Amino acid sequence: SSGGAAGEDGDTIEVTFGYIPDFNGTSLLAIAEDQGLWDKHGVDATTSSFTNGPLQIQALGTGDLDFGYIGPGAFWLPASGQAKLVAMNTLGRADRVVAQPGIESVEDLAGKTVAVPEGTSGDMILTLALEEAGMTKEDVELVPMEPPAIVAALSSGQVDAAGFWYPSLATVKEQVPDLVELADNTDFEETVAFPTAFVAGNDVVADDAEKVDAVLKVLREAIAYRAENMDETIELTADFNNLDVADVEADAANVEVLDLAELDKITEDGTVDTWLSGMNEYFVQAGTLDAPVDPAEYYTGDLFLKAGE
Amino acid sequence: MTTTQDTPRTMTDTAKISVRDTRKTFALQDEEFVALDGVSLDVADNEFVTVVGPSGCGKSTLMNIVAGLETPTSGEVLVDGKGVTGPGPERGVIFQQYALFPWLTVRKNVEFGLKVAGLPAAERRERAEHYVRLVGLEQFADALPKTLSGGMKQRCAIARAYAVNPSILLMDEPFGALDALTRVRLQEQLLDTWSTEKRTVLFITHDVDEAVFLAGRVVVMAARPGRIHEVIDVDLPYPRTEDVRLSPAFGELRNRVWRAVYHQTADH
Amino acid sequence: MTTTQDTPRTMTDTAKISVRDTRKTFALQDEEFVALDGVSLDVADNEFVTVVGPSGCGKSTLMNIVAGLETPTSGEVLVDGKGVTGPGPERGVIFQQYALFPWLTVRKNVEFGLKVAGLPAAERRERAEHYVRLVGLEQFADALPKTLSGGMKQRCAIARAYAVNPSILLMDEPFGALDALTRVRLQEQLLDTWSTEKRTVLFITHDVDEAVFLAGRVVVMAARPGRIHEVIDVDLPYPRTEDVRLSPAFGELRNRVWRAVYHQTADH
Amino acid sequence: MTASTVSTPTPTKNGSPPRRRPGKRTTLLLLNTVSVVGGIGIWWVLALSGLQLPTPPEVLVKGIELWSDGTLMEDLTASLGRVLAGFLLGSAAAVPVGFLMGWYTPARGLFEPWIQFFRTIPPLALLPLVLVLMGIGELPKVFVIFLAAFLACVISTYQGVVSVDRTLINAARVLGAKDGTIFLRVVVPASSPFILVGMRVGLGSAWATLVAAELLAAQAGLGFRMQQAQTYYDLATIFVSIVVIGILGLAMDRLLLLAETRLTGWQERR
Amino acid sequence: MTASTVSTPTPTKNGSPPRRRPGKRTTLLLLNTVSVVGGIGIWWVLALSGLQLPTPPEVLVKGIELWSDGTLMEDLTASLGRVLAGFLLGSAAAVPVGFLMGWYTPARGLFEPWIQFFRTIPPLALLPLVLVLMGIGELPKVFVIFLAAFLACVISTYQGVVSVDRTLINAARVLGAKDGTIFLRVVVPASSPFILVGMRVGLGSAWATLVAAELLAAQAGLGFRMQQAQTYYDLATIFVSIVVIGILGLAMDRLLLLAETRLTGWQERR
Ligand SMILES: Nc1ncnc2c1ncn2[C@@H]1O[C@H](COP(=O)(O)OP(=O)(O)OP(=O)(O)O)[C@@H](O)[C@H]1O
Ligand SMILES: Nc1ncnc2c1ncn2[C@@H]1O[C@H](COP(=O)(O)OP(=O)(O)OP(=O)(O)O)[C@@H](O)[C@H]1O
Ligand SMILES: [Mg+2]
Ligand SMILES: [Mg+2]
Repeated sequence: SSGGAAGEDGDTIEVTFGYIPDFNGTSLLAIAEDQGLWDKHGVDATTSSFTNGPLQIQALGTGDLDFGYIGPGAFWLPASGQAKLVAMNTLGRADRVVAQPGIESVEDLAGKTVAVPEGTSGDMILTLALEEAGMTKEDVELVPMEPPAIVAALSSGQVDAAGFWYPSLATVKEQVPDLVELADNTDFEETVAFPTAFVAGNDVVADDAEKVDAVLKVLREAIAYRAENMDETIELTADFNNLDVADVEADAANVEVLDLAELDKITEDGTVDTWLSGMNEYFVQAGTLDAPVDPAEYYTGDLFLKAGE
Repeated sequence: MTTTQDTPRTMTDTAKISVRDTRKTFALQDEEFVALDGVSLDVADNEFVTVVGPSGCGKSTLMNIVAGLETPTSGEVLVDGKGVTGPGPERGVIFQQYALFPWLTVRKNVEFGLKVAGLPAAERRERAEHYVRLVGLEQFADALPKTLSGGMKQRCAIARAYAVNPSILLMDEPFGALDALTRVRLQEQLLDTWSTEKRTVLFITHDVDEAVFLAGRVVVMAARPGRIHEVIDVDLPYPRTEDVRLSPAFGELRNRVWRAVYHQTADH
Repeated sequence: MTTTQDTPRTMTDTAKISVRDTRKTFALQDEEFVALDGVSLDVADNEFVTVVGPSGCGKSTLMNIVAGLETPTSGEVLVDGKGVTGPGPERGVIFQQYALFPWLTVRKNVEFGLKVAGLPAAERRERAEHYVRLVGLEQFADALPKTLSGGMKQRCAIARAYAVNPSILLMDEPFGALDALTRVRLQEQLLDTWSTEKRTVLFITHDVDEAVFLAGRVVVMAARPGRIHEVIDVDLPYPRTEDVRLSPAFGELRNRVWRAVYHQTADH
Repeated sequence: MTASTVSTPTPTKNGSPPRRRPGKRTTLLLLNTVSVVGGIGIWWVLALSGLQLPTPPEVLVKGIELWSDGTLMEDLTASLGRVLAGFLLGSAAAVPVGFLMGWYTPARGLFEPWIQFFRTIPPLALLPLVLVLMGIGELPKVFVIFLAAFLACVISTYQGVVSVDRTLINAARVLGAKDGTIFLRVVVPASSPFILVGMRVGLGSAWATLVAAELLAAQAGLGFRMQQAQTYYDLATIFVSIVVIGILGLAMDRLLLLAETRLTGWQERR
Repeated sequence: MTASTVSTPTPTKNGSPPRRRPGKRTTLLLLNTVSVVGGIGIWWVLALSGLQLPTPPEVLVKGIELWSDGTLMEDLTASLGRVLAGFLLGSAAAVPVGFLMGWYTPARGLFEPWIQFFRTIPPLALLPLVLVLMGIGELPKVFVIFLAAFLACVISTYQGVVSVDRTLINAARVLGAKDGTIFLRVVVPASSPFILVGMRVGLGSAWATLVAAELLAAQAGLGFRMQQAQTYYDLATIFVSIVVIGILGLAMDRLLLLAETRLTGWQERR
């Protein structure tokens, strides 16, 4: 990586940053670009769009990316040592277990066809909901599907239920107005959170403290800006991704944006570690993770706090 | 022997094949090439007509039109009084370039037309056997065309055309690739079948001897543009034997045809 | 006139082409088919040899072996004393089935060998022009093979082989599809070039007249298995004129060749 | 015709047996083996040189594991069934459609734009539409594969049909054959080299589309397993699927080639 | 040779101009139009009948919108560049490789297993590997497309090479041509119908692989846009991408066909 002196004294730090083009994944990058935060901290950032987390993690591993963004479904990857979590971002409020009209409860799902995008937050919420009802995935007819296919399948009644999310569910509701919501994120607040986060390559964190620090400074300032200027952020995000403002707005409506103070607090008081432990348990149960891992091994909260000093 | 009249138009209704004022042009680069111009010819039932003429004068084109494989640019062709709109199994064709089906053995090639006609397998096989033997290919009945010599391919094509037993035979230099003895034998066989089975034959050749030896009438074509230059009646008795071939009348006719073919400009 | 000896082995070192005890077999279904068996033949420099024989007796196979296109099963072929391992431009070949490049015009077909030899474009064009005119295709220089008649295709193939000016010409029934007049003209041209430009010619034909008329020696082949049956010296003077053709000596030789070809079994 | 026949050389049975070239086949097999071993070698070296790849033994172990717990067999059966069905139907449909297009201008005018259009559409993009129209059973999966095989094969067949030598068609017509017979007995054999190219390409497309097809609510299948493994970043399983798909594809291709040798042996060629 | 020449008919210029058939071309275009209009009609009906499809006007509006804000142009340029580069490189590589495989047994033995193998691997499955080897720039995207085009084209070229009429090769050899010349001047023209089939199929594969290629960290491109729109289930944008890809693919295919007509006009065919 291009070392050189950090900060304001002229030399720039080159950073490659991966993202997923939705509100969670893009809003901070859009702010950083618009507010000139990169320049301010001497960073020359190149952003690359990806469609999922695992591919970004792989690119982190090969050194093609320095930083990336992942959703909750991919948290087991840093947990298994493939990358480091460098900053928490937002909390997802978009995930639902939905069912066709007539199905009243999670228990009713027994034997029904349930679509799920595997390894995503939709998968997580379905698993949790089933678990809470004393069931497992074995009790339903599980059909793994791609997200666009789920929209089509729900709308046309090809499946009975799904573990899925907004804003795509809004499209389904246009076709099936009385779609039943059987579970949402808040039902599991106590045990499991659905955070999104930024990740960095193991090598970057180990060898390039300056770079990590500069990027975290940018992210922190952007986080602060976002919490205070939601409307502008939505516009910036829409602009960054060439999307309709309305689409992004709908997306943002299901996100719990955390402000900087809050993030610092939950990092300091161990709330984040609790979330991560909770998620680890889930991943171990789901079979993606072999054994629970101490969050301290892959969440570099200290660096996040240090960047704010 | 078949007698034909000099003015074909008057006998149209009895003609087996009637070519009327036919013209055929091809686009050649930006020019138009006239392959046949104003060709009229009537062939009576059971007549044996040979066609001779210089290379490229339109012999094959004329035959293709009668076969129904090419449409004349103007004029029309009647067979049995009906306009020709396409090929049909009653007009057997032997192409100048054999056109064997390369994926079929000799036997299967010969059987092709019989299969199309819906003959039962046993009869098909028997008939094919007969014609394959007739052209001397019985040892090669199961060989593919690519393993045959030039003359053997030609004989296979002959057997294939004979097998469907067409009432009209259109033959384009059918014996061109054969050695003299094979040729003489096949000529004799052809005349034999023609006289016993009452066929109408239109036979293209570049061999003047052959043209006279086989025909009741020799059509001499000319080039630039392709047209009928002269029609010469051959007043020799059938069956044509070696004696006929050696007779002075034969020699004279042969010379007459030769002159007609090769001194056309002088004659005009 | 070329004089050749009856025992070819003694003249091997001076021979232009030397075929030695050559055998060629093909797999035919589960049998082995012997196309050539124990064929030995020496052709002297500047000799004109014609090959005749019944259809399928192995003439084309022999020619392909000399051309280097087929490998003999046993025996060997020398050209200029060196073993033949493949084809070469010093041995021009005219195939029985033309083998024109269908995507090239007549002119481009004729130019092909010249281009391969690396001749400059202007010279190429001039030479091609000459040979296209020689075979009477100047009006069709820019036509594609598919628009040519059978005889015209054959003439194009002849021009293409002539154009590279090979010292040996291997010709497989080159005039088979031509009308008599064109044929006579091309025969005369061929003899003319042969005598002025000192070529060695191996010429396959099924026309006994042609074989005698052109050759210094006629090789008569026999079938089952393909082999040389008899080699007949033609003691007629060059240039061969119409007078030669009408001479009693010619007639006698012709009859001798005919008998050799068609009464082989009787002779044995 | 008279009974007198023309003489021709007879095949002579001769002392020495036909000399068959011992080895084009053996040589090929040998070279194939060398090539495969070499390829695996390169893979191994790449894997050891620090690239994020599983090594061959790792994949082998994973494969054995998947085999012994029955997963592999289940996936294999499911996928093979889909691919075979889609591929066979696709090829079978492509031949007559290609003929219609080559032979009849109206058919060509009507079909061609859509065939061209769908060929450029990524199968992934078709999934939602197919799902809406056909549900989530086996039908849509087989259909996606069918479409891939059909589209690859039909172009080739069409070209084969228009490339058939006109003289052969004429020869059949003068023997009394009508369009149907000409199609079956002349056009199909004459264009079999093209049809077989189409089938080979179509077979490749069929397998390559398997993953897309199994994105559609599959419970088992090599593509499904691969997709699932990708989500969980399980490279060894991905490689097992890839290798199995490759081997199955190769085996089916060999069968096609065998058919080709039998069907196009009449060609005069190298 | 002597100067005496053989007479042959001369083309005669004649009164009436050549009668050209007025309309195979026009008929085809007309039928194409009918077919496209019909297809759009079916789409419209499907959309209105409650299927979750955007109607043609909706897509049109979206298209105009994307066009006027420059997105469409940007995507189009990015994708077209990738497809063209991948496709041209792929075809260009396929012809010599196909020749080597058809002509030299060792080349065939070495290449074939891998070509067959990769043909059956879904491009999606290759992404991780390509990413590891080539990073996330333009190179891996073009490579994935290159591979798709190459693999589709090489099989066809190979078949073309082995199907070349042996007599033509012999004719060239006796005129002194060596392997290189025979390849360029005989094998390539003689197998051009096969090569063009390969290129047409390869072109389809190239476009169909675009989405997979642009999954790899693209910033613009039709496949990328389609993928992004899928996240928001923005069907109108998806359809705009599909239609544009289809139209571009169709246009490039027409260009190939034009080339074909010029290159294979020598064939005697329907
Ligand atoms: N498809 C075509 N396009 C253009 N010209 C053609 C076509 N077919 C034939 N011709 C031309 O028409 C003329 C007559 O051809 P045709 O084959 O009828 O001659 P032919 O009398 O059979 O000659 P040959 O004895 O050499 O076979 C030739 O000059 C040929 O070039
Ligand atoms: N590739 C092959 N496979 C099997 N048999 C073959 C092959 N080529 C030729 N033959 C056989 O070899 C014999 C001789 O063939 P060749 O072509 O040399 O005969 P030819 O003397 O030239 O006859 P023609 O005068 O009819 O051209 C024939 O019986 C033929 O069937
Ligand atoms: Mg002709
Ligand atoms: Mg021969």
